[in-house]
Amino acid sequence: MIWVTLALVTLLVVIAFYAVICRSVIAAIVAVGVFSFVVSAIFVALRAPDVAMTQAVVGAGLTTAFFVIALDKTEAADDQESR
Amino acid sequence: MRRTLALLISGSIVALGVTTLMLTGTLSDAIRPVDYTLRTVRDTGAINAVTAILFDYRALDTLGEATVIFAASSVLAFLAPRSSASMLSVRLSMLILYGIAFLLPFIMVFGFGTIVFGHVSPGGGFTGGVMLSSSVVIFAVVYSVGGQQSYVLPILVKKYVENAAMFVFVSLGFIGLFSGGAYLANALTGIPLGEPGSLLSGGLIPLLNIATGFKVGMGLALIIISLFAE
Amino acid sequence: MTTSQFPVLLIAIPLMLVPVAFFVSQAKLSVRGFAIASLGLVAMLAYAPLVAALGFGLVLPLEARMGGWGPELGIVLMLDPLAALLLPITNTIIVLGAAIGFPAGERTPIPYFPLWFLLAAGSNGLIVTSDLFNAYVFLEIIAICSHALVAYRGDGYAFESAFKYLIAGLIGSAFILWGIIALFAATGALSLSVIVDRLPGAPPALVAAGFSLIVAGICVKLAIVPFHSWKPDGLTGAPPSSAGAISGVVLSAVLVLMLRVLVGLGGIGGPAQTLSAVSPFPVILTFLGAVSVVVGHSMALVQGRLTRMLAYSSIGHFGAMLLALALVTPAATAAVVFHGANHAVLKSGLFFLCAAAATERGTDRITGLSGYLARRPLELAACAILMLALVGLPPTVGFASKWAMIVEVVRAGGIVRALLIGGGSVIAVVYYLRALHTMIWDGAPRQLPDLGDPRARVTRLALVVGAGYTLVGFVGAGFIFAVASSAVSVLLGGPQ
Amino acid sequence: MLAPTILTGAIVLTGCAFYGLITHRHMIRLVICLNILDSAVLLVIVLLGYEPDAAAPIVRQADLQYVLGLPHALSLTAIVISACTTALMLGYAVRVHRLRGTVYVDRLTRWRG
Repeated sequence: MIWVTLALVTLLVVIAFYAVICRSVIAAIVAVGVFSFVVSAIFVALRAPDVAMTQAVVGAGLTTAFFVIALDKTEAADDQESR
Repeated sequence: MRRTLALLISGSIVALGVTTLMLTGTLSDAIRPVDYTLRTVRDTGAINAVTAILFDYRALDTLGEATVIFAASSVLAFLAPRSSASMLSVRLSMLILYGIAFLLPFIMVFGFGTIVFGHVSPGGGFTGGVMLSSSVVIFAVVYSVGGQQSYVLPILVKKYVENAAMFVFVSLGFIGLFSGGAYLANALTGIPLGEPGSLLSGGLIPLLNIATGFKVGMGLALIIISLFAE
Repeated sequence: MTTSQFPVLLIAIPLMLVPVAFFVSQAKLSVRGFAIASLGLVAMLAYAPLVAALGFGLVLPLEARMGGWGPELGIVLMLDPLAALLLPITNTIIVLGAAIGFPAGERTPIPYFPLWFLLAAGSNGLIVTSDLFNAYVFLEIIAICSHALVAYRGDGYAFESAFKYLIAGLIGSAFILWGIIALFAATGALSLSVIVDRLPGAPPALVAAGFSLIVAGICVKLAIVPFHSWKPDGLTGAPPSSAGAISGVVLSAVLVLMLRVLVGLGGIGGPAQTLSAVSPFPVILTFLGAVSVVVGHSMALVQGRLTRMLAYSSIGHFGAMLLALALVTPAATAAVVFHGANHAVLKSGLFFLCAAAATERGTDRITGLSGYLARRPLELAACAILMLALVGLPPTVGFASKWAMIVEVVRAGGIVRALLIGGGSVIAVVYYLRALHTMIWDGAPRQLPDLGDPRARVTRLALVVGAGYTLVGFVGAGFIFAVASSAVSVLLGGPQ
Repeated sequence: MLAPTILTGAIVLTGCAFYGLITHRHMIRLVICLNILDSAVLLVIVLLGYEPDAAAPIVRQADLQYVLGLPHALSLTAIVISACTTALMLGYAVRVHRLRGTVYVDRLTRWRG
């Protein structure tokens, strides 16, 4: 069990790195959605079912939806690549 | 230039943090927090310690948190234009539409269940409220109704429910003030705590749970509908 | 219901008023009248503890235990002399700001007054709470309300300001949350009174880290120099009435949190000056304060907009307060409390004047306001008095508090700091006099104001209140300083 | 073993988030970085209540050992607050884009004087 958690933490750091350094915004949004799911899985491993449930619904579901909507509304923005 | 600076700053943050960690050693020699868990059943009648803490011991935090949602939703509702606005530019296929429409009632029932059984099982007002709001949102996405023309619940009704739920929450606190001597008191007011583990237990906790659930649900639904409509 | 539960009313009543105001607006009644009246009621409640303590022998601090649980388990609100001194000021600013900033002639904006109610609830809560996590929640409420008030005018610049302000505020909050969690991990408690009892047995590195993180986060919120760039930008796009409320209410509430953490955790005075021993925070605070004084006042010198000038001058003032706080003596801290209270009144008074001027002229550029004060004796007198007080010249309360600060700083051996604070005031003389000169003499005087606008009358009322406080406070400076000293000694856990 | 790893992970995440906050100029990416910053704190909060071989804090038997509930309550509050602020910032970003035509902070006004 403990090794699973450790692997999850490593995965978390890798995803966060990717979300920060990747070039496209939509990739970063997807990455942060997956990130929230991994965080929620760690919460399950830490025996926090309430927090895990809320994190899965709010962090992975709702917040990702917010990001997608906002990106959809701002997509016709500048032709500039993210720097 | 900017990247070097960023690397320097974040590197020093990591270095400082790890140094603190090394100096502290493991957390085992730190003082353990107060253990609420075994007291909760005796003190509040709720068997879910997290719900008991959120709605009894630290209910003022919960009130503040619900206020944050309220403030966010009223600001975003103000930002959204009055006319019905464009929805997402993506079109969903028929199969997905019917699939989601089939799932919708289950999500709503699950959300209500999470709110009502919040003090006896994992969940509570917040989680259940978010589920309720997501069902409203799914409805809006599937049937492409946004802004003021949301069919599932008009914006005004949502605002009424949200404000009424806030009123109920603050008033429930005043019950404690007038009959128990402390704001947001629960057991002190003399309300029977009930049989721990049963649905009717925990004194005021289920009521606060329901008020919070409605408030969070409507607030988040307003937030996301406003984001859509903006 | 007992007297000790009084602090709750200051949070619960504004929160209760939010839905009531919504129902009132749905019933097609005047929200404006209702909201101003009820905010006034809250402000009167906020005066009650100070009046009762001074005139009727009420013993402060009042300790309100939420839900009847003690500090170990639940949340305890603590209305001590520090809160009793600042609550009347912040609540008065809120009611005046709400009345002045109300946009006339636009459709009734439903969330306008709720934002002020929530701001009142949040700032009162932050001032009275003694629980760190609760303070974090109230900080977030304040952040959301105040940046919504920044964005309220609704043009692109306002939203840009709001975004910058919010992102800076949230970085500050994240620091504060990290700090709170570090202290929680070290001591297992969230209430300041319990934390301070358990500090001796806690791992010192963790305590120092938590303490420094909280102070760093508060420095971001107070716009101390390396973290200051959001503030002038955040206030430039804001309506000046909101800017007044932010610099009067939000900054005072955050200053109270800073004092509670610094003094309450034994950083200043305290049993063995625990925290000054384990962390180098006095040195860091001195450095930040010195840089803030220099940068704040000299940047104010080159600004062409009145709001930006006032915003930079606030940075200078908070730098001076940090310089005094870093001496970690109780007397200097009392002077800081006194100066913080004065700064709130004076800055928001000037911002309200700026709001009236900007509404009439359509700009807040100093050159655009030339001749604004020429035919307005009342505004001119109030503006001159407030600016004199901000510079720190007699006969104003600003002189009294700055003098007290300099005297205490010199007494504690900080000659260089005293020179820095004084030097900042000298620069301040230059830019305030220049602005005043432009607003009186330059350009042709224009038509007299239209007094039919209720907002103009409220602005005049606010100016009279501010200037009156400034003059009366000079006479009663010893008295206010005594209240501030007793506030600090209660924070230190000593006798009143 | 578990606690140091998660703590180190959280510190690295904070560093990551700050790197992003400094380098990025796209508003939505700034908000993403703030989200990562908040999640790092959440991990640490929940970790504080953890004990090996303890049950989730729902009291069904009196003689069991339970994980602490208080950090869970705190992190629930923090999650909801962070979601609300995220929504607000995105709302402002959309508004700024609508009114000013850009989502890059450095293309907006440089306020001067």
